[in-house]
Amino acid sequence: MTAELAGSQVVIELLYLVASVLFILSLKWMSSPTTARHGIWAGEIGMLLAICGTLLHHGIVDYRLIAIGLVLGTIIGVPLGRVKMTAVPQRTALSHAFGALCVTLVGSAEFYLRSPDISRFMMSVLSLEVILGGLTVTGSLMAAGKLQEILPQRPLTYKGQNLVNFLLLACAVVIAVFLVLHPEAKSLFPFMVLIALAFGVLLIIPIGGADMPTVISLLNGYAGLSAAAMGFVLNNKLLIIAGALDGSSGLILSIIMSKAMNRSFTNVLFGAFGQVQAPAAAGEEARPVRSATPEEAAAILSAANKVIIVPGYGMAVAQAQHKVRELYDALTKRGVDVRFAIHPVAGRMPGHMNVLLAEADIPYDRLIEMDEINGDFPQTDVALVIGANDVTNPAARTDASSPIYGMPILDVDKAHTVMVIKRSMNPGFAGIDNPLYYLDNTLMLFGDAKAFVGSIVRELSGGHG
Amino acid sequence: MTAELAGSQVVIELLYLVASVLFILSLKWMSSPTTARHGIWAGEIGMLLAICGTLLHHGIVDYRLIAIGLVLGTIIGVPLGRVKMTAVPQRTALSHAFGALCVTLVGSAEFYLRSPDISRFMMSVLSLEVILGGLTVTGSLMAAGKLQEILPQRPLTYKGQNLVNFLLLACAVVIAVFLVLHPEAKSLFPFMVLIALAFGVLLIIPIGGADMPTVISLLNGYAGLSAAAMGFVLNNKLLIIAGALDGSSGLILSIIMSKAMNRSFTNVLFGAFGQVQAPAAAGEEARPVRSATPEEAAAILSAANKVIIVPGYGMAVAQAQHKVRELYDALTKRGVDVRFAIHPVAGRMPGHMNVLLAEADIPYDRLIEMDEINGDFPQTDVALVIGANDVTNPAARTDASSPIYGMPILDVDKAHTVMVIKRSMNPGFAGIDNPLYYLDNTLMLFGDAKAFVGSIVRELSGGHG
Amino acid sequence: MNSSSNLINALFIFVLAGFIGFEVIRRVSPLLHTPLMSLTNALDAIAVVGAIVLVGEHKSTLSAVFGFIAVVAATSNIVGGFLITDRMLKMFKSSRPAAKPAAK
Amino acid sequence: MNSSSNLINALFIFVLAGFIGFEVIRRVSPLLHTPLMSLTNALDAIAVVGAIVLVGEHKSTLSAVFGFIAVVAATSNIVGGFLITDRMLKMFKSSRPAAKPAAK
Ligand SMILES: NC(=O)c1ccc[n+]([C@@H]2O[C@H](COP(=O)([O-])OP(=O)(O)OC[C@H]3O[C@@H](n4cnc5c(N)ncnc54)[C@H](OP(=O)(O)O)[C@@H]3O)[C@@H](O)[C@H]2O)c1
Ligand SMILES: NC(=O)c1ccc[n+]([C@@H]2O[C@H](COP(=O)([O-])OP(=O)(O)OC[C@H]3O[C@@H](n4cnc5c(N)ncnc54)[C@H](OP(=O)(O)O)[C@@H]3O)[C@@H](O)[C@H]2O)c1
Repeated sequence: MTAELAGSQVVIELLYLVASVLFILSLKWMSSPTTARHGIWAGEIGMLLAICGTLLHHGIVDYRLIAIGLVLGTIIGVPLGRVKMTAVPQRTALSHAFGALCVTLVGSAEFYLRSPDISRFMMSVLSLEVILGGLTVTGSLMAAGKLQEILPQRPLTYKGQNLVNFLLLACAVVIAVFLVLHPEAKSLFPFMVLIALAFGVLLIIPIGGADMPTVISLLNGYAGLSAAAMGFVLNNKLLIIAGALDGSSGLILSIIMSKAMNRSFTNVLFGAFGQVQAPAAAGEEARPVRSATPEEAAAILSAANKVIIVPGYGMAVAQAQHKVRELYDALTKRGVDVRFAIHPVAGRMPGHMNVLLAEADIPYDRLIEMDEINGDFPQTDVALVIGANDVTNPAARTDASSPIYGMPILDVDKAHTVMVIKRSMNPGFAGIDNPLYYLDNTLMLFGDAKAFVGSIVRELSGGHG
Repeated sequence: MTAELAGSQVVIELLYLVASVLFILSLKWMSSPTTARHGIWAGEIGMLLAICGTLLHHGIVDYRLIAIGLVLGTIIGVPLGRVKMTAVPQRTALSHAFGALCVTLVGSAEFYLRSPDISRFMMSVLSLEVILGGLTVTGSLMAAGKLQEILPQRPLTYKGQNLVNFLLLACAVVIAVFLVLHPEAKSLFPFMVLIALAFGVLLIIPIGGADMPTVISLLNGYAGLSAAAMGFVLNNKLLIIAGALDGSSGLILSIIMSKAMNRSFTNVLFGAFGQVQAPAAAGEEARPVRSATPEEAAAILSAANKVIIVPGYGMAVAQAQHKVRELYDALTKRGVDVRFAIHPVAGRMPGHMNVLLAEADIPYDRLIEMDEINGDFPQTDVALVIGANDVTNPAARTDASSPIYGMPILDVDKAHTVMVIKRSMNPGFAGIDNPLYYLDNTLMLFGDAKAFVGSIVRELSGGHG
Repeated sequence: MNSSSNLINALFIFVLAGFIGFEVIRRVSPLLHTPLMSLTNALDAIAVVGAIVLVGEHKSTLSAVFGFIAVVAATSNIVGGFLITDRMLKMFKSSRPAAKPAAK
Repeated sequence: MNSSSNLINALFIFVLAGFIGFEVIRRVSPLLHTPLMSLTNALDAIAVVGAIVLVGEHKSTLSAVFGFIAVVAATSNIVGGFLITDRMLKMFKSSRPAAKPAAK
């Protein structure tokens, strides 16, 4: 790339500029569901322009192989775009792995093409690209495996684990520094990549399946950063911009998640999570709880004026969202005002509940965010908790010794009646007891979320028509 | 500037990068009064870094002249930073002229240094810089003159004015095109600049003094764009960024203003304003109005529970803000709840009222924006309008034939009692009658704002303390 | 290609884009956080342009092979990412549409 | 200095910065629109850096003279702009401070 560009190069760069603007608009339009679809179109058009532009690149001699690659990628991509909504977390992890793989491979190829003629700054950026990319590949694969339950969900910890991980990373950095000084040492390069790959695996091993979402989001940020680094190496401004956008998105989502889970962000950043915080505190007092049958629940619901449904991870596991929709319909038909309270970290992914409920055709203006709906619980007749646990735990408000103390929660306990659908008295993700279940105004509805909601719906429609 | 930069050049560029970030943060922190002061510091530090960086520039041989220039500029700048708050509009206009002067001079000097060795794109940008800069210089000077009342405020129009202006601009563009093709034609350059300067004068002549704020803001945008163009010419990224920020600021403020004045933005953009829209419709029916004395006004105010004060341009002209503050104190001491309703285009500058009232030490949480306070007027005992007119004109809501029809206004007419301080029945900026004054619940308080408010305050404290 | 002037330009662009990223993403509706993740995924796959050049220039077997795999990986992200984001967003409806029988 | 590659970089930066400008300025509190105008004025005077180089390099009398005037003009904007913005912002107080006697 000389200082005076060829005509085709200018066209390419201008196409990249337009693509950058479209990418930015694409994210901007995600600020509201009414404009979000435009966002996708902007992104798609930008992508198309960028790829077409790249094909104009004057050095390209082999179009056939490119075409095969694009077709093959499409063939793999289509099923990845058709997975079930409940499989979205692992799909996301998998695609981080793919993205990082691309970045790592391109970085490695560039190293071999250019070595030993690489400036120090360039070699530093290249190392950053490959190390971040490499650890993201294996880390994301591990995360996807755990979420898909191919790998054991259980965190695997041992003494000195952090030290081992740290030393491994240090090795990679040492090699990188050596390469910066001696970019001709081609034989060292593979070791750096291998260590990064190994580090990705070890980073995820000690983390429980439930902690994956934060990790995935963080890996998203890493993938973005490595793409931006690749942009530096290739002097490609579009890549830098897309990488920076992706990187900030990953970081911001992890920050939002860790705030909503009341974890410090540094805690997350340094992979120190997964240390099971409180081994199911288990004050085995066998305190009494009141439970109810589907018939009783249906009666209470149909007598109510205002109902707030609080969905959680259990609804996702049971895939109960369509049944919940039927319940919503049945109650609405009877004139009951039904709304949904959405906690920011309900489920296992930011926005998880929104997507599932939207999938079941529930209008999004019925999905109310925590801060907005919390004031309404005292005027609510029934709060129906479906497979949520931690996000409703009043200990977060009252019990300073609780590991989730200070985490913002949905104030379901303030409703006149609380009904909780879950299969057992087992704790949720945080592994702690929920005092909500022992309150006088709480009724436990034991059973699988889908089956139980189904019974309530049958009861409701059986009663009337 | 070769592709491989000298060490000092790298330092300069990095300093510029830091300065850019600081400039952006500076504007970002203006989003709230609590962080705004940080914003200034960020801006100042950024400026300092940028100037220090520039002094490192390897080609610089003459530091003495630079120092003299900086000192002289400071000497001129200090009094410009000390003007009275009421003179802020003309000060702003003057500083646009200075900024544009700098840009125009640098652009001209660069042209003579480089000609004939100027690429086409570069010459286009350079022409843009100089034309925009030139018209902003004289345009802003004219605007400042009109606001300071050195020049006649009256719009000067004649038939075919728009055509003449357009032809003049076309001349400048033709010369620019010629120069792009023949950058060696040095002798043509001054004509282009002169035409731009003349165009700036002619552009402002047909615009009344009262319309200046929108024009100033637009000139602000032009100044920013010309600075950005200068950045292109000098390949200076910091300049491009600052220019783009300034340009968007000017554009956005003019858009906000024209929206609040119910004018289409294109109308403003093409300088077609100033055409006095309705020659003081003057339905001279001599309809009856009720007026009151300071004593009566004081009695009504002290009997009220809730008072909303609506300041306008008249308060600024009369410099009555400190008296208003005394009134606020006196009423508050008596337990009256006093708030201020701020219309976005009250006064002659965006945010004009806020600055004046803040100057008089009125806490900014008492200054309520139009959209927020409009709902409260029906529950308000007294709306005290001080030198505002158009922004309270109910014809904007009801009279489809009014030139301000559709402009959002403050609904003072819905208060139980309305009192209006102004000197006469003369119309305000828009030159139209205000039906508010003839309502049954309206009392006119004729007199200068400062004097009249002073009398009310004396009355209030005379009665009690 | 690796002149320091280019690097400085790249730094400016990175910083500005990062800033835009933070401003824009912070304002994404929480309702859409899941589609946001898949959308950024698709956008990030723009890395495909680097891979395409590698394959197309075919400077060495290694670079062509690596590039090819990279093209496949990135393309599958583009296609899959846009597809699933679109599917998710289609589901978000504001007021109830003509009561479609809920899926079984 | 005027290579097309530089121009492209400049274009990218202009577009990104313009975007940031719109995002950031749109969110400036209306309370502060007047100080905003004087602040952007001061920031825009960064054009002084171009003028400084002109004066310092002293390549021709014309360029030095033009540069000198430009330095003076821009510096006065910097100093005046920051000063008055600071003065204005100092006036904005949130709750009432220890009642200072109002100016005459
Ligand atoms: N959303 C995110 O981005 C994110 C990210 C990381 C971590 N997290 C964490 O995930 C947790 C989310 O809270 P949450 O309240 O949604 O979930 P939760 O606290 O994990 O509780 C889920 C509950 O659902 C029940 N359940 C499981 N399968 C069920 C089924 N088939 N039918 C009925 N109930 C079933 C379980 O009880 P039984 O076993 O008794 O049925 C369990 O108590 C929080 O602690 C949050 O910090 C969220
Ligand atoms: N703020 C902006 O950015 C901006 C920009 C461009 C245009 N504008 C326009 O400016 C207007 C602003 O509305 P406004 O209601 O604030 O002002 P206005 O409509 O111009 O009315 C001001 C009133 O103050 C009275 N007045 C003047 N000097 C006075 C004094 N010494 N003592 C008491 N009263 C005095 C005048 O009546 P007497 O002569 O009878 O005293 C006049 O009717 C709008 O039409 C707006 O569109 C504003």
